[in-house]
Amino acid sequence: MEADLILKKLKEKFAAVIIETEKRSEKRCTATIDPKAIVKVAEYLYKDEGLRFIIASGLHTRRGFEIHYHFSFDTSGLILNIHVILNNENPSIESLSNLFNASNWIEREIHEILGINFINHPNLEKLISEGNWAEGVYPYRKEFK
Amino acid sequence: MSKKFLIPIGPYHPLQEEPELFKLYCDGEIVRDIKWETGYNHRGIEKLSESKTYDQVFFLVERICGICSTSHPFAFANAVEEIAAVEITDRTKYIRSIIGELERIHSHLLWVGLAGHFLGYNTVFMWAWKYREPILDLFEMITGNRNSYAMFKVGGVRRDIENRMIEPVTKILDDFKKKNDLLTGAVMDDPVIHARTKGVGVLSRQDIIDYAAVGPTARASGVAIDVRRDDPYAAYPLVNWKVITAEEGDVFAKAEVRLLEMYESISIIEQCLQGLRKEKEGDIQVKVNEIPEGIGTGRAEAPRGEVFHCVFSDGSNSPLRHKIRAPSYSNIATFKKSCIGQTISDATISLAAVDPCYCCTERLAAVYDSGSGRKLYNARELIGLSADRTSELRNKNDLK
Amino acid sequence: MGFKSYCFKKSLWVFHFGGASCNNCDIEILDCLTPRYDLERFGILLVGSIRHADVLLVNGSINRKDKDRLLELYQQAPKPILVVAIGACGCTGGIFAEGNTFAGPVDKIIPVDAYIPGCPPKPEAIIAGIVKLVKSLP
Amino acid sequence: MSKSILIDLMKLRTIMAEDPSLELPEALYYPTPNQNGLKTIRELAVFRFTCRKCEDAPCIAACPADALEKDSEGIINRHTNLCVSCKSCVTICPFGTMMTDFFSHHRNKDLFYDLDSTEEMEKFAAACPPGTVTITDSRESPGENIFRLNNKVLVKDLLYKTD
Amino acid sequence: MAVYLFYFLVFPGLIFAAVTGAFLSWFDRKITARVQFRKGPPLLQPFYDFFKLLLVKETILPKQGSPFIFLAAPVFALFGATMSAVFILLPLFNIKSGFSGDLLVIFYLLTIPSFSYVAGSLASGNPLASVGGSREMKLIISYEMTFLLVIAGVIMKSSQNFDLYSVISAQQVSSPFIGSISGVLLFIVAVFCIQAKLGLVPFDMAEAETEINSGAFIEYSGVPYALIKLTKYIMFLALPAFLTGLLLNGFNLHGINILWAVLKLTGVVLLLTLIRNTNPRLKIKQAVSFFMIWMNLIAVIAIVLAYFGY
Amino acid sequence: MSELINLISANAAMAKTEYAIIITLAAGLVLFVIPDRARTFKGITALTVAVAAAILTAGLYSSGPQRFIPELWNAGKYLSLRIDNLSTLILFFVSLFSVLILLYSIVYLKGRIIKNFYSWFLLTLGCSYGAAVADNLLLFLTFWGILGLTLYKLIEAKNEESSATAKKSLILIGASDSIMIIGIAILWRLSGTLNMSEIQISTGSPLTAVAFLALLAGSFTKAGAFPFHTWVPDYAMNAPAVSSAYLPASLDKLLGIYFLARILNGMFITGEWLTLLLLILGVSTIITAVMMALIQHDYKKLLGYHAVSQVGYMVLGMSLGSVIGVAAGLFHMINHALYKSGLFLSAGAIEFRTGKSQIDDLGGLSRTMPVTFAAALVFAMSISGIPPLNGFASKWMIYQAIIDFGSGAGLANKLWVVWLGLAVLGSALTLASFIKFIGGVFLGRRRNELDKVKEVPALMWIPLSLLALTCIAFGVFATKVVVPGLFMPVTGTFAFTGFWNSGLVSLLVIVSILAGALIYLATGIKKFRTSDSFIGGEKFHEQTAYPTPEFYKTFGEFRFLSAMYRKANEKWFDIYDLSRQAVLWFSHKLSLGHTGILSGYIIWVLAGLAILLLIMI
Ligand code: SF4
Ligand code: SF4
Ligand code: SF4
Ligand code: SF4
Ligand code: SF4
Ligand code: SF4
Ligand code: SF4
Ligand code: SF4
Repeated sequence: MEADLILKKLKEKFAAVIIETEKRSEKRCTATIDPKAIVKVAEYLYKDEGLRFIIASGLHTRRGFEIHYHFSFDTSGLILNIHVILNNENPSIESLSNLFNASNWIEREIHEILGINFINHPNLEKLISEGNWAEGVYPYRKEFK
Repeated sequence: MSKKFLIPIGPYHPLQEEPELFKLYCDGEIVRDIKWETGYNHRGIEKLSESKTYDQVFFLVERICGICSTSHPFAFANAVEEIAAVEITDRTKYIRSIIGELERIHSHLLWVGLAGHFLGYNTVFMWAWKYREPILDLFEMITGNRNSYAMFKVGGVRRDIENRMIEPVTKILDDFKKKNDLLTGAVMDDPVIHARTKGVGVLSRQDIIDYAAVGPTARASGVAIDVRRDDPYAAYPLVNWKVITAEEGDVFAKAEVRLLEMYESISIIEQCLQGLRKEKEGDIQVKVNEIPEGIGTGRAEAPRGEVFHCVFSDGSNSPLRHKIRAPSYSNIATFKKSCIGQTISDATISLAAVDPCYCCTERLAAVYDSGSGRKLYNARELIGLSADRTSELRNKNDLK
Repeated sequence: MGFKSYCFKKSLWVFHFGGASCNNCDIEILDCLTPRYDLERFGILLVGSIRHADVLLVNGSINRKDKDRLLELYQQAPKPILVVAIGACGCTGGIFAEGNTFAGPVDKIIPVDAYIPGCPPKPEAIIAGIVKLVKSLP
Repeated sequence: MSKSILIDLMKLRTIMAEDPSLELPEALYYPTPNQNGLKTIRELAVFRFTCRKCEDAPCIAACPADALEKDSEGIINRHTNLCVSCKSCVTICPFGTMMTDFFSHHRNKDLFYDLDSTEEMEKFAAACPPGTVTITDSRESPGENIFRLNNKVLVKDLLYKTD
Repeated sequence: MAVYLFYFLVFPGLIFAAVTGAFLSWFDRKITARVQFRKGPPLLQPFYDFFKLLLVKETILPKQGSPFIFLAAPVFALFGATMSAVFILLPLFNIKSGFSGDLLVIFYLLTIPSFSYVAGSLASGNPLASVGGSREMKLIISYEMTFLLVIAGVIMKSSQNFDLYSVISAQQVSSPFIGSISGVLLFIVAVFCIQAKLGLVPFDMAEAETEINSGAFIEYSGVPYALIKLTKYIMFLALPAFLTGLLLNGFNLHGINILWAVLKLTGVVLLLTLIRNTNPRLKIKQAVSFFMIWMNLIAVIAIVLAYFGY
Repeated sequence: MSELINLISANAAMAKTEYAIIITLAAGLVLFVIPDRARTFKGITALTVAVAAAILTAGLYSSGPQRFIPELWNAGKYLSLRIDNLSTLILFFVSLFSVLILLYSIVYLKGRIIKNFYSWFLLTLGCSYGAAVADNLLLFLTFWGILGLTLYKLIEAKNEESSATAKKSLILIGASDSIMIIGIAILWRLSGTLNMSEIQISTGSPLTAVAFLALLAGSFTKAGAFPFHTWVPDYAMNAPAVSSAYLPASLDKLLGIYFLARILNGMFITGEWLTLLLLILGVSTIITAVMMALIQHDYKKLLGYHAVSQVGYMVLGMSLGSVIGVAAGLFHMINHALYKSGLFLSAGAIEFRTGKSQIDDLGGLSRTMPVTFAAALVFAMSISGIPPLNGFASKWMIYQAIIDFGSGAGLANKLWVVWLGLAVLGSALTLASFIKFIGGVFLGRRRNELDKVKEVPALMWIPLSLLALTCIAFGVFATKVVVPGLFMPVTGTFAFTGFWNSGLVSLLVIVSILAGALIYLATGIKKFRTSDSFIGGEKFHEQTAYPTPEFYKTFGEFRFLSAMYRKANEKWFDIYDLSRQAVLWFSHKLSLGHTGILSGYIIWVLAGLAILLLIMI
């Protein structure tokens, strides 16, 4: 499956929630979507299209908290990033861990380093910060001028 | 009616070299639940990476883990080169692949040895590690170091494998192949190993998909994913090889996959060496001036599975955000599936089967005697020891 | 040189504490036990319990979580115990010294008897370091 | 063409001379597609105005990392990815063009005013000492010593020319 | 009285058994190293280890658990080992004394060390030690009957005599018991039992370093650990010697035969070492069924064969 | 009065016996009148009486075997008594245990109410004396029957479970009594006498075999041997520790095995097949019970199963038929009574202080209850047969007997390896389950809530220590003093075929303990440091305590064994539950309506007597 094809399919199915798409190369593309639709989109990708969840990257920018969910389509080597932007105050998003276990840890980790709340996560305990830094400290958050 | 009791494995436990705490909730000897406590090894690499330049990041990611100290730079280079849109030279590709595959061999051997050690089979441990030494010698010959080779940079590699090295490398590899046959036989045919590993720690296809496990862990359960083939990079599209899979998903299958992969690696290296002969010597770098703003995702197949790096660049000389996903991150989570319901002994080998790894460049001056503060050995002497050995090796193989 | 310290020197059992390391040092330590280097010929054994340890090999940068454990282990070790800091990380914090969880190189936490620098130090360097340490004992 | 920002470097220099503790805000702008890398307006300005554009540039020769290059106009361009911040260039440059603070190890776009957006542009102007930075419609006018640094930024300074 | 104390403390008891055992344990380590292409420890290594633990190292008592039993267990273990060594070695050296080498008594004495380890491990209050203890105990249960069957087989072969003197003389008069099919089978079974009793791979699950640190001994340090080492050295002599007495017609200490005796003993140790270096550790469950089913079966077959005179 | 003195001087032994029986029975009855509030007073009275009786019976020791028909009542042949070395042995130990247990009960029972405990206790004592000396089977049966009743009364009916247990014990014992009655009837038919000393028949014909088996059932039920053992563990779990220590652990064993000795070595001449049967029952008792003990979580129930399993060794010894076998069986019986009642008393002490009955809830009591711990350790080591304690000595004798037995020609003889193997396996399993008991209760990590636990009062630990010392003494002096002194008179002299110099070895134990202490002292025990457990550097966690009851789970994982355990839990092997339906139906008919279990029992016995009379006439 090539980048164009999957982006087209996404646009067809989720026209309402797709904010922007970008194709960087034949094997790399990004779709920015409305955070509320993340579970639906992920479910579609995982169950219907058989994509594998690699990891999610969370980062803090001026635009707010951004998460890139990286999905891999192993037969063609495609990496699709599902990109969401969360607002700066009280960032939260629906967890994917009920869909697949692979996202369990990373969501916990993002929760620890950035303070993003994952709704319905089965167990949002500390993963790495225990003893390493205090509750309420989010080392990957930034102060912007 | 019986309560569950906790057996801690770790954090500083001879099962793992690295600190990690597994809490096995046991009922008698049966593991009923498993919990992790991590963070013992948290070094904030992703954060550190944001404060280093791209060139420095290579040294940092190399030290995510010493065992696959090439996979991470590999994936990182892939990611950054994607942003910078550079195409590296063929010679670079071959060199990168050779290093990557040598590393796979040394890592798999290391695993076989450790697995033997976990099983209390120290002979296998010693043998595997003995046979691993020539591979480390190769590394030392090529890169000057046994681990953490410092070979990669954006757009190329730092050192060339000169054509005069090809001969001795092939020789050592041939030697190694014979020994590997011996070891493979010893492991695959031992009935007691069969008894200890077959049917133990089984992961089904569905578990693999659910946990998104990668590498030999996935391949041993019949999920044939291998980044080298799926999303080809470096010299892998240029050589012939095949993806090894097994169906059983148990510890033995994982061992089998790893043992057979070593043969593939050897063949890849041989083909790459052939490839090198054709290329021009010294053509190992493309100059990359600037890293533009953008996102780059790079992958590489480490011995343990897919390494994934996602680099967000804002155009400066260091990453804005650098997300690293090591294979063990996905694979360790499968313990929950593979260990529960097994005995403690099985649980430990199941843990080991995934080849978990949780995981460093300033050099300090001296060995001190704490009492007197007297210097016993200074840095130069110690490093000198290492250097002597490197040159000895090179001399032995008529290089220089 | 008394009989006691002679025996002590001839029979050093090491316990390996891997802090937040990159594994390389860990592996090189194990490597010392393997056929090529064979530390056992000096009577050195790797043990699984801190109670049996004579030498505490510490490698890796120590993060905050490790710090308490390291102190605890040092406390639990039967004296006399020698502490050897291995690798750049153990000696200074190495590449991770600026990390946000770094809690100080080993010697800030417990007294260190010997430093073996290198990233990772080669097995020869580790052995040479330990042998020097042993020679320096009274 | 929309509004540009005009930085009066001459005025700024006098103000800074009066009050050495003055902290200036920094801003950046990606001038052209082939000029990537995070560089401040100041660095760009310095290379354009202060640098003597030496014929056989000692800085380029000194750089151990091949990070310095002259572009077609003869203006020095420092490739951020290659520069290892060794500051050899600083030492070698006979005119003090190179400044040590160009080479801070790590820069993050988020910490600068990004002149891409008008809003930020205004903020930047407000943050600077009064009168030094203005937002104008005016164009390059070498007579007034106003030169265009790039399509968003005008700089008022004495331009050093080789010929 | 004094002569008994001499038997017990000096020869062939504590000191003799410990020194010989220490050399045997060095032999074991050396062979292991050789199998693994290593050089191995120096000859006096066991002594360095022992004296270091005894004289140099600090002893740490458990905060949890029972310090008294913790300290008493190694002493009791040492007693058991020494006592059994005396019972075994006196007949072997053909010294007539009050200790008569009653097989049943030896059998029971030989369980004392294991039993003491278990008690000590429990007294340490360490959960990993408890796991080790429980495994050791399960192992005892498994091999105990098997070991007894071996002894029963020997008793049968020596026509219902069950003292080591008679067993040895019965063999020296005719031929060693191992010279028959049943003898060979018994020997095989006995070797495995001894392997388990010595806690060597594949039956070292009670001290599995990589699973439960050092298992039963995790909390021991300093002096008590030195005593445990000593016990192990003694057992390293006592058990192979016992086997020599049971099936290999004991020692004959005249002239060149002394060499034979030494060869027999080291031969048995060599066999044990080779087994331990060519096998991974079994799981406790596998060990249990190994003894309970297979070894018992072989032992029973051997006994039936012995009954019919094979 | 003068008549009494006359009697004593004329026939001292008999008189002493009679008085012992009468004063205990009478005192027991009198104590019924005194309200339970004056418990301590009752206790002291009972103790005085028991001591008096003990002195009386102890005096019998040297009197030698004799048989008499007491003139006092002149009740003819039905009241004949017999005193021989076996009876005196039993009498002596019955007294010993009664006194020690009474001593213990005075404090132990302060907090609990068992109605008329001391009365029933004394009645039990009296009847035990009676049963041990009765020569006439009917007289014997009467005492024997009453013992079943007192057993029932000595358990407090505090809840459903305990009353069910009481019922179960009563019915099993009652049923076995009636079976015995039938056996006795047949015996009478065959031999025409009811005096044990006069009966001697061989078990050749089916009828004699039936009679033998009927009597065997009685003895097995009382002693608690497979398959009639099932009441013992339940009783042990639900009855107060003193009752368990008193009856199932000591007196019932003494009497049960006593009777077994009588029927095996006097009344019947057993054939090969019956020996084989007995041996099979013996080893089954050992193995089944110990396997069950292995998986128990309740320490009293665990002890209960051991009370069963050890019987197997006695049966084994007895049924071998050799002198040494019988002596070994008897020796083991005495040893067992010593350590098992000791164990029950220790269990009582633990329960007294902690109120917990599950091993899981306990741990680390060795520091807070050192005396109890030391005693329990001695008992546990004895029962597991650790040299040089008494348990080892008697087991060692049994093994010797088995090996000797092996040189015989019968099928049972040829299978000696089986008996020996299983006996040793049983011994290993016993060791295992006692490791669990000692480890779980006394060693390991103490739970916080147990921090305040104290040692029990002196009146409780004194009997415990006495028992423990006896255990040690019996072990140390086994070959030189105890066996020749106590058992050879009963069985006749024999020579050991093995070599075990317990005294010497014991001495060496002391030497090694001293040497050990010396080493520790010399190397500076003062400087020993304490530190928390090493578990990989983590701080200790409440949860990490690995419970000893989990020890043997592995065994339960074998498919065969797990099925067995499941079935056992479903009471598939419980003869009581199997026959309950039938028996209840039967007793229902006999009691003319379900009027309660006691009346049912009485009717049982009456019905049995009726049948007996019918046969006799
Ligand atoms: S996967 Fe493991 S071995 Fe590989 S780099 Fe990561 S931590 Fe190291
Ligand atoms: S010193 Fe280097 S090799 Fe050792 S742990 Fe640190 S980074 Fe790794
Ligand atoms: S000198 Fe050392 S720390 Fe500095 S850049 Fe070079 S390697 Fe890094
Ligand atoms: S410091 Fe020396 S040994 Fe280390 S990398 Fe540089 S040249 Fe090599
Ligand atoms: S920077 Fe300095 S040396 Fe370089 S060209 Fe400009 S003036 Fe010349
Ligand atoms: S500071 Fe950068 S540009 Fe200047 S000489 Fe060094 S590497 Fe080159
Ligand atoms: S700091 Fe100095 S020596 Fe180092 S690279 Fe820069 S100019 Fe060269
Ligand atoms: S003042 Fe500037 S030019 Fe002069 S030596 Fe320092 S850095 Fe170099």
